[in-house]
Amino acid sequence: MVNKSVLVVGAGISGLTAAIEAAETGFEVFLVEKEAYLGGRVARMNQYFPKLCPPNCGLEINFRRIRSEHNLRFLTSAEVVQVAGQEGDFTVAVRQNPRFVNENCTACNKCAEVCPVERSNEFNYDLDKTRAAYLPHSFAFPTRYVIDGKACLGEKCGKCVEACAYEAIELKMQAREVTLKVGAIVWATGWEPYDAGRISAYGFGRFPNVVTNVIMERLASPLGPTGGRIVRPSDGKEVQKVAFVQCAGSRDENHLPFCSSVCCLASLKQATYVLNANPGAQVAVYYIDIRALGKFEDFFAKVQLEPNVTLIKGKPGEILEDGQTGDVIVVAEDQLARKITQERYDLVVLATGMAPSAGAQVPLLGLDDRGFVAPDQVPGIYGAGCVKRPLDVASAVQDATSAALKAIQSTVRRQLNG
Amino acid sequence: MRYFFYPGCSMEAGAGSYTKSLEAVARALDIELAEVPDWNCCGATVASSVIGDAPAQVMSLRNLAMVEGSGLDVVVACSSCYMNLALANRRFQNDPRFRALATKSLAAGGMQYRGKVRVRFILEVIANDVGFERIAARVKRPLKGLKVAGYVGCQSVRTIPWEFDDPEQPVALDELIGALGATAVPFPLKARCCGASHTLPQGEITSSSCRDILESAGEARLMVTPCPMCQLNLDAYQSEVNKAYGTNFQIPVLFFTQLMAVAFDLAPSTYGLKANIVAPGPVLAQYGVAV
Amino acid sequence: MADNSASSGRLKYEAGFAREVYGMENGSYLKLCMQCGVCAVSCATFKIMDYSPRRLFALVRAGRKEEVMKSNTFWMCTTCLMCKARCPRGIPIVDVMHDLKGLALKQGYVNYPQAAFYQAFWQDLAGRGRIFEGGVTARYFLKRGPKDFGKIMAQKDVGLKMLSHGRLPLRPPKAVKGKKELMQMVAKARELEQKGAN
Amino acid sequence: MAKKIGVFICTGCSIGEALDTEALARVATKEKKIPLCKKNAFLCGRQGAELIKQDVVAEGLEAVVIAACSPRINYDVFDFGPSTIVERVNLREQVVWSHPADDEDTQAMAEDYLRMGITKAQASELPVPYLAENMVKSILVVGGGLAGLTAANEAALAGYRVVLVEKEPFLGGFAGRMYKSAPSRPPYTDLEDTPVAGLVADVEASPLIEVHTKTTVARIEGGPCLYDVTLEKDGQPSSFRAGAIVVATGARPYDAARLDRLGYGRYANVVTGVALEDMAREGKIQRPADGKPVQNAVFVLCAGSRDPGHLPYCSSSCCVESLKQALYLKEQNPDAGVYVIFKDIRTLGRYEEFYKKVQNEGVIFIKGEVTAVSEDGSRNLSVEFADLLLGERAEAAEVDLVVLATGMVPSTVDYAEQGAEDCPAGNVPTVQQPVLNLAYRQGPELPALNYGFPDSHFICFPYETRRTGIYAAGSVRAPMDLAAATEDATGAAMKAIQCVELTSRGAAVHPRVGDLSYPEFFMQRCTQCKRCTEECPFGAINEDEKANPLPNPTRCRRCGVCMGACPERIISFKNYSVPMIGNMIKAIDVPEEDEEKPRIVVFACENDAYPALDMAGLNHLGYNAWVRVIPVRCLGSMNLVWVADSLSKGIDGILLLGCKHGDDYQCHFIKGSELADIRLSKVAETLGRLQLEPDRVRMVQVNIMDYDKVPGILDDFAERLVEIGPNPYKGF
Repeated sequence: MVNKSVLVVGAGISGLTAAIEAAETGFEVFLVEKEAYLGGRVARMNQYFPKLCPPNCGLEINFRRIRSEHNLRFLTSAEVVQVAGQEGDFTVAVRQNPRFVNENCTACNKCAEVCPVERSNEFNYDLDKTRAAYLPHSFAFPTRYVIDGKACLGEKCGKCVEACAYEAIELKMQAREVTLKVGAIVWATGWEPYDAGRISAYGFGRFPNVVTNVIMERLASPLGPTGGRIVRPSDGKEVQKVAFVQCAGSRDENHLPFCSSVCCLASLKQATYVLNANPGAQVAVYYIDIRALGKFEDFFAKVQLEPNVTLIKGKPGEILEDGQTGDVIVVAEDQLARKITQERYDLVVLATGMAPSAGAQVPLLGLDDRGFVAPDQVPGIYGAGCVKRPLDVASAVQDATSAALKAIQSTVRRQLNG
Repeated sequence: MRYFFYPGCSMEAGAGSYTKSLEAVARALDIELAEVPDWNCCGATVASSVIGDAPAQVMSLRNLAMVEGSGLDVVVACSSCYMNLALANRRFQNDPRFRALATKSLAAGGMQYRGKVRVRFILEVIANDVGFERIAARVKRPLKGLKVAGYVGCQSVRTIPWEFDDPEQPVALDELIGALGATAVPFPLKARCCGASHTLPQGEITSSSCRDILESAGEARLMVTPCPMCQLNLDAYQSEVNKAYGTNFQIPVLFFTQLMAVAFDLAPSTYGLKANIVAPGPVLAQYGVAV
Repeated sequence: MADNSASSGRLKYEAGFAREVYGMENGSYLKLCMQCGVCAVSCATFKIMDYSPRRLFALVRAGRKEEVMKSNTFWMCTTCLMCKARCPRGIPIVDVMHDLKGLALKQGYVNYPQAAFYQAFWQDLAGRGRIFEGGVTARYFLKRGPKDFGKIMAQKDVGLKMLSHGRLPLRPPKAVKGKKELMQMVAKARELEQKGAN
Repeated sequence: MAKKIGVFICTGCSIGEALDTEALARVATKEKKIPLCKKNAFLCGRQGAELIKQDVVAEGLEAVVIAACSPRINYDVFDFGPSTIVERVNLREQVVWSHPADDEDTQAMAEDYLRMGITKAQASELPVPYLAENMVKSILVVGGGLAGLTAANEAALAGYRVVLVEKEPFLGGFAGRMYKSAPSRPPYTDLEDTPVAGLVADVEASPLIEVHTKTTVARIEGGPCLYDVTLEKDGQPSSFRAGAIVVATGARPYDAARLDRLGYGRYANVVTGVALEDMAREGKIQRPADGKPVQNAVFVLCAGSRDPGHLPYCSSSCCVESLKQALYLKEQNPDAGVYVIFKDIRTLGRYEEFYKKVQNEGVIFIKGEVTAVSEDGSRNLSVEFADLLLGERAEAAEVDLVVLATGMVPSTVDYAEQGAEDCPAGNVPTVQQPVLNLAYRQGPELPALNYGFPDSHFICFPYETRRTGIYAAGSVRAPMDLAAATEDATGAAMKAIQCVELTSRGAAVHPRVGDLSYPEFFMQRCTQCKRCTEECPFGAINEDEKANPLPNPTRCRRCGVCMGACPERIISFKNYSVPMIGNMIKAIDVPEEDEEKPRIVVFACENDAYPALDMAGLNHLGYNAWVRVIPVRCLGSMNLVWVADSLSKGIDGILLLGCKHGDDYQCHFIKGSELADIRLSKVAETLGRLQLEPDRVRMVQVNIMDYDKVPGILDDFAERLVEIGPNPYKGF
C-alpha cells in the first residue's frame, strides 16, 4: 500500500513551506519540530533583506494557513529518531519531549509569574533570561507555555501547578514516542550559526563586544533582550562605530569551505539597523567579495551610497580588545587603499556562516562531504532549504516548494506505475 | 611510560637546562626517555629554504627511521624540531609523491622508513599521557599565588592538530600552570612569534616582538615556555629590550619543566636555574627555593 | 608595509614568472590565493614588510619578478605558521616563503642579512649534521663582512652574559656518525625533487 | 429569517475578574435578543468546547459567537465543522489585557465588541464554493528550455497532464546549447553534461505531456481551471483548455552591441560567453578572426551587468558560467593563459569550491575594471584595465580571445532602442514582448517589477503572483543559473498543481487559501464606473464593451479590493460585505456628546495590524479604550461608505491601520493599503464640505512588529480628536 502522507522534519521557513504547500495541495502532512514553537531561525530574525520587512508578517500568514488547514498536523518539541522503509512506505519513529504544559494552556502567564527560577534564554542567544515556565517568544506559535525541564525545580516546588487555573501543568509529563507511516519525507532541519568561538583570531567568546550576526538580529529586534536598542554587551553603551567582518568562518577551509550565500546581504541589512537606531553612527564592512546576487545588487548599491557606511576590501587578520575601554580593534589590510589599518570600534559583528544541521545520527539520511543532505541519496527523502545548501529565505522557500512536489511524486509514483 | 626523546641542537647546547629539568621531571613521573641514537639536526627554519622542503624533510625522517622498529613514540621538546619532524612525518603519511621520494632518498643512505612513528610534543604528552591530575598529585610545593604567564610560542601549537589545543589561544600550558598550584595570567600574545630567526641578522625585529610579548604578560611575575629559542630570546635579550625601548622588564623566563621541578620540590641542582639570565631567585625565594 | 604607493608605469600581465613560482615545490598553492588579505596582518613582522604576502602573490601573478625577488617580504618570514594556520584557502604560506627564499638564494638576490644567515646556517649544518651556534655566528659575520661589524659589538653584552650562565658552548657538538649517509640522502632528495619539478 | 445564534462568554484568563460578565450577557440576551447565552470559566477547555458542541447539535445553532480570546488562538478548539459559522469576539488580548479592570470604559468596549460580533454573525452566510462546468487540471507550460522542460516533467511525474509550447523548432532552449554545465553535486568541482538532453527525452517519452514546437500562444482567456488557450503553429490556430500556467520563456543575453567600449562588434576576437559556448560545443575554441589557436584569453565579467548604464542588476549566473568556460579553455590547452577580470567573484554556496578548483587549474583572477580593448595588426587583442588591488593601470597583451560575460534580460521585454550606450540607470526603455497574450482587462502579459522581471515582491512567498494561476519560473522571473532554474521550475509546477487542486474545489489560492467565498456582483445597480476592473490587484475582472464588469471568480484572491472600490456597493461576499461592516459600526453604542467619551473606529489589516494589537495585549501595553477595532481582509476592501456610516453614527474619528506601501510594499494584495490611502485622501475634501475636520480620518502604516508603537498611534489619534472636539453629527 502506498502511503500518501508526507512527513516534514523541521518547521523553519523551509519546513513550514514544504508542509503547508503539500497540505494545501490536498496531501496529509505531519510536521515535526524540535523546538517548542514553529518558525525556526527566521522567527529570530529582525528583518529580511532587501525589503527590511519583519519575518513575523510572513510567519503570521503561514500560521494562519496552518490554522485553516485540516490536512496538516504538527508536533513540537519532537525529533525524528528512526527512519525505516522505502519510498511510498516509510515508518518513522518520533520522540516528543515533554513540554510539561498540556493543551489546556491559555497563555495567561500565571505560571511564569510565580516561577522562582530563571533560565538562560537561548531564543535570544543567551543574552537574557526567562523563568523556567515561559512563552518562547511573544509571537510563538502555538501560543502555549513551556517548562524548561532542566531549570525547573520539579514537583517539590510546584508553584506553577497551584497558580494554573486550567490544570495545564503536568510536571510528571514524560517523553513519548510516536510512530508515523508516511510515503515521503522532506528533511528541512535547517542550519546553525557556525561556532564563532572556533575562529580564535576574532576573539568571540573572549571579547564581549565581538558578537555574531545572529546575535545582532536579536539586539536589533524590538522583541529582543534590549528592546531593539543596539548596545555593547560589555557596558550597555549605545554603539557609535560598528564593524562587520564578512566570511567569519565561511569561505574558509579551516572552518566552512563554502560560501554561506546570505552574509553579505545580512551585514548590509544590519548596517541599516545601526543607522536607523543612530543616524550618526559609522559602519564599516570588511569583505573579500560582496555577493549581492541578482536584484539584491540594488540593495547593495543603496547601502553603499550611505555616507556613513564604508566598505573595506580586506578580510581582517585579527581583532584585539582594549581591556580598559572594551573597544575592539580590527586589524586589516585595506587593499584598495593599500595600507594596514587598525581601527577601533564599539562593536564588531562577525558574519558567521551557516553550518548544516542535518542530524547525522538519523538512519537512511544521506549526507554529503560537508554534512548537507545529499541529492538523490535515498528515494523518497528530500532535503529542503539550508540543510541542502546555504540559501537566502526566498530561495529556501522556492526550494521547499519544489521539495514538496518531489515528496508528492514519491507518494503517487508507485500508483502511477503500478 | 617509555619514549624516544629527540633533543635537537639547542637542547644539547644553549638550552641544556631544559634537557636537564625535563629529565628530572620525567624521572619524578616515572617516564623513561631514551635519546634517539645518532640523531641529526632537523634543519630548523633554514634548511627548507636552502635545499628545498622535501630534502629538508628527508633529514627529519632519518631521525624517525632510526627508531621505527621500537614501536615507541618520539617525544620532542623543542618547538622548531617538533614542527619539522611532525610535518615531515605527516607529509610522509599523507602525500604519496613525497613518500616515494623520501623512501628512495633514505635508501640512498641505507635507511628505511614506513611512516609508523608518532611524533609528539612534550606538552601534549604531559597533558594526554600523564594527565594534569597526576601532575597535581605529584606537586609537593604548591605555587599558590604565583602569577605565571604561559608562553607557548608559535611553531609547536600550530603544528599540533587543532583538536588538542587552539592554535592561537592555547590553554594546555595554562592548565599545567594551574596543576602546579600557580595561577596562569591572561596573556593575549601567548602564541605570538618571538622573532627567533631574526636574532642574529636583525636583532631589532626580535627585540620588538619580545617587548610586545613581555608587555602582554601583564601582571605575571614569571614566564614559562616550552621552546628553547623563545626562552633564549625572552631571557637573554630581555636587557636588550629594556635598552632599546626604555622599559624595565624583570621577568624571569623558565622552561616549564623547571617550574614543574620547583613544584615537585626536586633538588635544585637537577634543573639548572643557574642558567637563567634574568634571575628567578627573588620570585622563587618566597616558595623556599634557594637558587 | 613600507610601500603604499601605486607605481606610475603600466603593469603588463605576463605569465612567465608566475609559472616559475608555480613550478616550485609549494609555489603552485599560490594559484589558490583569493586575495582575502588575512595573511597581510597575521604575520609577526607585517609592519616591516615591503609588501604583504597577499600583495606579493598578486605581484607574482602579474609577472613582476624584480619587485618580488627584491622585496624583503619572504626574508621577514619567521616561520611562525600564523598565516598558514589562518589562510582560508589552506595555502602553506610559510612553505611558499621558503621556496621564494630558496629561489632568491639560487638566483643571487642575497642582499638582506637573512640571506647570509641562511647560508651560514646551512654550511654549518652540512659540515656536521648538527648545529654549532658559535660556528653559525662566525660564518655569518664573515659573509656579511665589515658592514655588520657594529652588530658584533652590539651582541657582545648578551654574549658575555650567556657565556657566564653556561649558555654558550665554546666547542662544537660531535658530528653525526652517519653524516655521510645523511648527506647522500639529502643529495638524492634534491636530485629527485629537481626531476619532479621538471 | 433570523439565524439561530448562540453566544458563549469565557470568563477565564482574567476576563471574569475584569468585566461585569453578567452585564455583558445581558447585551446578548436583552439587547440583541439572543436566547442562548452561556458563560464558562474555561471555554477552550475540553468541557467548554463540549458545551458549545452540544448546543450546536441540540439547539441547531447555525452560528456561534465566542467572546473569549483572539481568533488567532484556539482556532482548532472552536471549530465546529463547515456548516457552523464561528464569530470570535476578542475580549482577552484586545480588551482586558490592554485596558484596566473594573472600568466603565473597558466594560463599554467589551459590550460593543460583543454587539459587533453578534451583528457580524447575523449578517454572515456560509459561502458556497464557485464551481464551473468543465474545470480542468492540466498545466500549460510556455517555453521548452531547461525551466519549461523541468516544470513539464515534474508536473507529469506527479500525474498531471501537461501541454508544453515552444516557439523554436526544438526543445532545449538556451541551456540546450551549452557544452557543459557547472557542477551541481559534491564535490562541486567537476563539469557535468547539461541535464537538458535527458529532460528532452523524458518529456518526449511521457504519455502525459503533449509537446508543441514552432508554436506560440496566440491568446489565453478565462482563469484557473478554465483557461481557454489558443495556440498558433505555422499560422494555424488550435485551442484547448488548461488549468494553470507556468511561464518559462527564459532570458536573452544582453545585447553585446551596446558594449562597443569592450570592442564587441569592432574586433572579431571579442566574443560573448554565448558564442564561446557554441565554439566549445562544436569542439574547438579558436580565434574567430583567423581560426588560430587560443593561447591567451581574458574573461570580462559584468559586461553590461552591475552597470548603471546598462543592466543595474547582477545577472547571477555569469561568474559561475565564466568559471566554467575558463575551464573549457584549460581543458583544450592546459598552458593557456586565462585571465578573469572581475568586480566581485560571486560564487555562492558550494560554488566556492568550484572557484577554488578553477583557480587550481591556473586561471588567474584579477579584481579590476576594463578601460579599453584594442587590436594590433595581427589581430591580437590588448585589454587595458585598472588593477584595483595593485593600484595600477595594467594591460594583458597578446590576447587571442576576449570573452564578455554579458548579463541576461528577461524574454518578456526587449529594449526599445538599439545601440544606445548611455541608457538611464535602471530605466532602460523596454517594450513588452508578447508571450501569453492574455485577454485580460489589465493587459496581455504578467506585470513586472523592476527591469521587466515578473518576479514576486515577497521574500516569504516567491511564487506569489499577480496573475492567479500563472507562475513564472526560471530566468524569465529573475536572473538565475541552471541549478536555480531547475528548482524554481519544480516549485512553479507545484504551485500550478496546487492552484488547480484548490480551484477545482472552489477554494482560493494564496494567501487566503481555502477561502470558499468569492465576490458576487449585483449587476442591476452597476454604473460601469470601471473602478473594480481597474483596481483589482490581480486583474481578475474583465469588462465587456459596455464596460460592465465580467468577474472571473477563479482568478479572484478574495481580498475584497473590488468591494472597497465600488461606489455603488454592489459587490459582496457571503461572509464579508459592505452592509455587514456597516451594521457592525452601527452596533457601536455611541455615548452622548456631554459624556465626553469619543468613539474611534479602527479598520485593521487582519494580517499585520490586528496581530500587532494582539501582541500589544499579550505584552499588557495599554491604550485608549475609545477605539473599536474592526479587522478587514485588506485595507483595500475598505469602502468609503464605512466612513460615512461611522460619522453619521456619531463616531468621532476613523483610523486605518494597514501595511507599508511604496517600493517595498508589504501588502499581500499588492496595493490594498495604497488604495485605501488614495480613497481616504478623496474623503478629506468631502469632509471639508460637510464642515467636518479632515483630521477625523487618518491612515497609519504599521507592520506586525509595531505592536509597541500601536498604542501610541491610537492614543495620539484620540488626543487629536479631543482637540478637534466631538463629531457634530452625534445624536442626529
